[in-house]
Amino acid sequence: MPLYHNDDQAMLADTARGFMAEEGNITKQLRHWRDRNCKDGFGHGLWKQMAEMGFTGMLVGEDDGGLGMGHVEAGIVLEEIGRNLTPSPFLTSSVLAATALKHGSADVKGRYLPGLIAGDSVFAVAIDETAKHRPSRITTRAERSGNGFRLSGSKSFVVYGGSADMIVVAARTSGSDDDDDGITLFAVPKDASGMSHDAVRLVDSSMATHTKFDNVELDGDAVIGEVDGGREVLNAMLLAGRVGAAAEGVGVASGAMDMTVDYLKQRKQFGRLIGEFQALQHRASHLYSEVEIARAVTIKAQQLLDANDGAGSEKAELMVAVAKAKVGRTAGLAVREGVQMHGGIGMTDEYDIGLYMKRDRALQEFLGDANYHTNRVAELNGY
Amino acid sequence: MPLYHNDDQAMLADTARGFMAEEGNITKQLRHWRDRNCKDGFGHGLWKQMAEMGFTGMLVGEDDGGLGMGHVEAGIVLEEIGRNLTPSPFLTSSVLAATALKHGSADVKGRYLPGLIAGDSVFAVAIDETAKHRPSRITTRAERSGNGFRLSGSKSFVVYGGSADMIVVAARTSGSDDDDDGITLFAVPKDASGMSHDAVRLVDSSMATHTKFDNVELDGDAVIGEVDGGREVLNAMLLAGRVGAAAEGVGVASGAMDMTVDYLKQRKQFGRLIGEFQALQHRASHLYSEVEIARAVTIKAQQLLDANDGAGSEKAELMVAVAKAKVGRTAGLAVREGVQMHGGIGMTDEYDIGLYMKRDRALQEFLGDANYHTNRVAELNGY
Amino acid sequence: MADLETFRSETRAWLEANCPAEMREPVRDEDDAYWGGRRAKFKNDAQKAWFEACLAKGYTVPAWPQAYGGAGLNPAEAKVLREEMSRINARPPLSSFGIWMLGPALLHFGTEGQKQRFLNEIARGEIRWCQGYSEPGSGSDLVSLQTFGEDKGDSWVVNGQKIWTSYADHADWIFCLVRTDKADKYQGITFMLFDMASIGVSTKPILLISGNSPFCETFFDNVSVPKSYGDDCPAYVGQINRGWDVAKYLLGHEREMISGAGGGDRTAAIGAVMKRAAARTGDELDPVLRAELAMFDVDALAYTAMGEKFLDEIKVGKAHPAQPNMMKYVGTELNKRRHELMMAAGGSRSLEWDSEETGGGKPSRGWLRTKANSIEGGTSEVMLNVIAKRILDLPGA
Amino acid sequence: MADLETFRSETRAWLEANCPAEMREPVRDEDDAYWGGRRAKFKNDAQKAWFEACLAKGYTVPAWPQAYGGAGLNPAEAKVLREEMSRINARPPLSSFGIWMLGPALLHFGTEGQKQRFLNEIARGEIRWCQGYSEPGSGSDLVSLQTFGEDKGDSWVVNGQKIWTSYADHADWIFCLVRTDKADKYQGITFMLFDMASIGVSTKPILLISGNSPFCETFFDNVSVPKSYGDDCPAYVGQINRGWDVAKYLLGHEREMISGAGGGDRTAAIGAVMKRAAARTGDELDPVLRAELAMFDVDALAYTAMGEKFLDEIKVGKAHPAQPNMMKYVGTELNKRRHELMMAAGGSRSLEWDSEETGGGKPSRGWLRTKANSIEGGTSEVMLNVIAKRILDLPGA
Repeated sequence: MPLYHNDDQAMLADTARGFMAEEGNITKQLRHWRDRNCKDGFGHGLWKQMAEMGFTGMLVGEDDGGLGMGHVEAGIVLEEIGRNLTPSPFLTSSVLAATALKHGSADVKGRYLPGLIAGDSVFAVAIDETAKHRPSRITTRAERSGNGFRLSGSKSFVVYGGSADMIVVAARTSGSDDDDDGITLFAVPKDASGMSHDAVRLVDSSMATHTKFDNVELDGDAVIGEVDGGREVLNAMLLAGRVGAAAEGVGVASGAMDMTVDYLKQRKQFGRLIGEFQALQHRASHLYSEVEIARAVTIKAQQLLDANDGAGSEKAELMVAVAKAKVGRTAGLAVREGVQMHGGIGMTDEYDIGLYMKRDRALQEFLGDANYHTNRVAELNGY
Repeated sequence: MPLYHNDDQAMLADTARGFMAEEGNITKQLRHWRDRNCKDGFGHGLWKQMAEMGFTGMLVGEDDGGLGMGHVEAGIVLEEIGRNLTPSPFLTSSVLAATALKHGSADVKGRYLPGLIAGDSVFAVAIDETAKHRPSRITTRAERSGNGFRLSGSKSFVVYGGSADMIVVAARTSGSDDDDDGITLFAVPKDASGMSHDAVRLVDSSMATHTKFDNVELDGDAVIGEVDGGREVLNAMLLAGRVGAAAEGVGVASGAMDMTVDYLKQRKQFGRLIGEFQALQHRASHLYSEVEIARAVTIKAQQLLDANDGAGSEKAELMVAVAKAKVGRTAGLAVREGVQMHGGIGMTDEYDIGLYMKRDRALQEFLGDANYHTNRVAELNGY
Repeated sequence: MADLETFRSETRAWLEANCPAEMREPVRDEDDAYWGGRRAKFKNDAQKAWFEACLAKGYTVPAWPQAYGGAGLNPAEAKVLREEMSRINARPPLSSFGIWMLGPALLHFGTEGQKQRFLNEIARGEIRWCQGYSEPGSGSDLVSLQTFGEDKGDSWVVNGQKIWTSYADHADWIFCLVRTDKADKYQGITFMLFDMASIGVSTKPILLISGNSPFCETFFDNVSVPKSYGDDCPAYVGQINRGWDVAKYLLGHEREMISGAGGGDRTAAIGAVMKRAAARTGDELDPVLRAELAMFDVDALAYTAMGEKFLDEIKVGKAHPAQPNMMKYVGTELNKRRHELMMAAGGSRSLEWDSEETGGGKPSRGWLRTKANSIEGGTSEVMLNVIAKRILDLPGA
Repeated sequence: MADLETFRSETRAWLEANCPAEMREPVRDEDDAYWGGRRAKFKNDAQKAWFEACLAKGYTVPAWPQAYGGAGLNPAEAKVLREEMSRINARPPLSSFGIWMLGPALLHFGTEGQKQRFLNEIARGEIRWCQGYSEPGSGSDLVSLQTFGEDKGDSWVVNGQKIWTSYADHADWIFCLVRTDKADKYQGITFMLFDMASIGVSTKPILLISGNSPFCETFFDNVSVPKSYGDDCPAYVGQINRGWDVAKYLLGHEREMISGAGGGDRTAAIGAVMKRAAARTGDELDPVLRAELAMFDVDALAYTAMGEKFLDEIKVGKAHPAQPNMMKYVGTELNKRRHELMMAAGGSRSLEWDSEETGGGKPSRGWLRTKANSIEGGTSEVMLNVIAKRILDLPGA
């Protein structure tokens, strides 16, 4: 498959770009909800609009009422979300949770997918337990209790956890903390008793929770996939989320770069446009190269995942790690160069470039930063 | 102590700079011996002259006929050696071996120091056993045999090993390969039977050997320091050698930078001196900053070593590692920028800038490269 | 030397007796320091006691002459005092742009009358100053500034706008670059001093990405500035139309100060701190992050040595006069990198913006704050230009 | 598609039957390839057999029309052939600047007569070409070249000096930029073709830091170049004084070629190889080196994806015309970094200059060779200028 968008994808990209620029732009969404100190951190109206566009269920199979599209398509939407810094539960709901739900029973699917597709529901995922992404270590425990389970433990960095109608929780049902086996995924409903959230606003104005599970009683049908066999589903979910985060990161990097290159063409100092200064030109050219490459490897990873129906071949796993690492470093470079080249006004809240820096920082951290994934690339390559 | 040269040191620096530029320059030494395919890789005549200048014995105590100077002074000579790419056994003989001999018996000192001071002898050190610097692992074994020892094993990267009148060899007299204890240093004379050299020319035209010890019989008085207690002497020797290599590296970096900045002021392209191009200016300014910092931390490390009589306080050990790492990265940057900014002619053997690149590469590797010492900094800091 | 040791032991004893425990903790942020001024309030008794003890000894400005409110310490004594204060982590008793910036300009360019009046006020913390340099169209290219003072004989009428005036909303007076001759770019600027309470001065805080507002936009609408404040006390520093000389001197001084502020070597290396922080949550450093921290620590420790060398050389006039530009460039870039690494090591916890656990988002706000380091006081790009021109003597730089 | 699969299986079978085992090993260095030309000699029978087999199929230049010695493959077929050759590591049967550079220029700008003659000679490996572009004073600023061809009616008399002429001492003919109008910088250059055996041509190899001499200085002392080599076969490509158009086209093509030569993803990532190499001597990678290798592998694998995307987009005309400059910039900088890391991982052994164990210093000589990557074919600085101007549309670039 050629590494560019086919005609359908190109059309989707046009649509998504226009829609997100119009409805998801910084003024209408990020600043709007932020300045109102919105407790959700995103707009439900836009979420509903995204449902009308068909975005919310794009990864859901056609049999289940979705569009049955792939990660290339989801990535197209995510890049525009990134470019516009649109606060949206799309990544957690329509990519991460939706990927988990693929492995759910008809019952679980029936309970949650219609709401997602209609834009009525929002989902979150609870994986990390410390401040860094360590999915190999799951200590939150779910013990058999009657026909169901009793869940205890705590999770952090649950993005949009406070607004979620359902949270996919990775818990240990057997084995010890670092075991690969013995993981089970649960769909924990909003109103589960014993679940409590400590909500925190993050640097990018998004909301996350530290979530505690204190003997939360769950029905047996809250299980997604196999009991004790959740690692595979978790991995599929992580791969989907990481390549999605990479796509969003490409959007953040692109948006920051475009804004900065525009500024270089407007701002004068020493009687010249600052874009005439060769040192800045070379840095901008270097940044352009990195962004192009980051985009290319992200598409590569998306295609590899799609080719394998999201299950993650060895090669797909490697390229997802490469993509998340490369995009991480590139977006970091883009926002740092962006703020520096904007000079003083880049430090002000009034200009948008700083918002890119903040969003990048949070996105960077989500599902493993560039250091984590660089290390993974070494491990996957056997060194 | 202020971090600059005192009056005596400044005078020594003037003298050393003049002398090395006159007698040790690239035409008279490096190219001269290289183009004649000299088996020593350096000139004995210059070595004798350096003795007359008092350089060869500068680290040797006054009681032993030397000048009793410190690492700041040795570093002054080494920086000029670096700047002129002078092939010289100064670092191996007057710094490394001389530091080991400080711990030798009167007998060992009497056997070797006069020749060093007079510029009649040249010494080498044999530490590494693999292609990378791994002084914590010593597998070459010396076993008691009569009144002496029998040495077996092999060493690589023995710089000037083929020309050396004596080689300081780190061998294991007890314990297992990775033990800290159980190391003994030996002064192995040139004519020791059972010692054989496989001589190799290195990229910088210096000579080194892979040296084999096949049941080499050594007298008991070949021991330097205590039997089984050689680790401390080895460490002192390594610290001296590393800070010396750092000083030489500062010279290499400085020489490459100066040559490059000069070139930027002469070469025209697109109707302008290339030094007018801002992108090159910024890179040159950055390089200048790095070289200044590399020099500063090297002096700091020298002073710390001197303050402690070379024994290596915790702080000195840390700063020596910092210096070797910082100088390594900086000199690497200097020679890469140097060749690139020279353009095509930088690739030719006729111009000297490529010689700086080659020397840097070999010096970089000697006694641990920037990666090795960066890792050491982490370890010494407890992480 | 013996005198110096005496001075050291006396100083140590004095500090022991006079510096309250609360004043031996690091300043948490800019609001935690004492800035003086007409509207100053002490945060607590310790701050007041410490300030007053220092004031009595001349230790708010220890190296200034006693006649101007200082202690008249010589450089060696001043260093001892710094060392002893640093030993116990003593806070500066008074933070002030008057001390850091205007003072040095007055000491160098001021008339006796100006020194008597303004330096004493600064030393006593009576007047809080702000700096009016940058304008919206004049950032790195400062000399293109447009704020204009029309000559009215005994006074000027000033109109224009400044930006990045630090704490202008809290300041009493401003030292301000004003164009007084439109014909000559460099020799048409006057370094004026005037009261921020003057009619026609207004300020508007700038909200920064860190969520703080340490800077203002400052507007001058027909502000009348008298040319003199009395005998031998003109309202300008240096000569009329020669304010650029004063500004250049101060910019050099500012870069020197910023470059000296890199912190001691206790804080330069961060890898070990990050490892311990991770260990407290049962975590360890990612191997690649560990390598990046180690590379940073090498650079930071080497820079610390450079800082020491630079200060030693400045003392004896050995430092290249443009060296502060290099120190400023490297020091600020390092500090940005330090905070990037601290954010990476801190993970999702350090993303929090206003949680109690993070002291109201200290890690993320601190990280964002550092992004200004390489912009304020001369951008990194300008520093590199200056090094190219003044140190490397590259053509056309 | 079915046809393509047939073509693939036929090609596979043909390669199986015709490509000798010795020709399925990587080319060790430039001397290990077959370059053709008047003085060509095969290194061994395998090389000869492989060349002749390919020649018979038109596979020395598979995508060229059959009329000019090629196989006339369409892009899809050419890709299949490349893939199948790559699958068995088959060497190119013929290495030649005629194939890589002059050929594309002639295909685009040449007359039918030129194509008939020169392309066939190139395809058959009869004439070895070299390129005469750079001059000592004209490196990045190529258009400032001074070699002058004086118009003598039916011929030019060429005087001047070229540098970096690859293998000029082995070449039979040269394609050469010659100034034919001193009044117009860009529109005064002619792209000439002439015999290196002409009277007045001399060459002098340049010894490189790698110890090899792939390039020459080439001197023209009153070299007479006829304006035509017969019917419809002028001695210049394109028009007189319009050689810069040809050169620009070729530079773009060269960058495309260099950027495509980054190697497949089998060799892009080097960390695992370095670890195994260390393990063979009982050693392991330094942790910081490991991290640097991992960071490199991320960049290299990402660049491989970019290369794939770039080639896919070129095929359908989606790539920005200046994109090859980006590919060239990143690819060459990556390759330099790759060799730096290989040297670091190789340690002291890789420093050896002429030992048998290192195949005569392959690691160090190879490393030094890569330093030219970011200079030849347009420096990295020029590439960045071009991106700034043509892609980012920055002012004054």
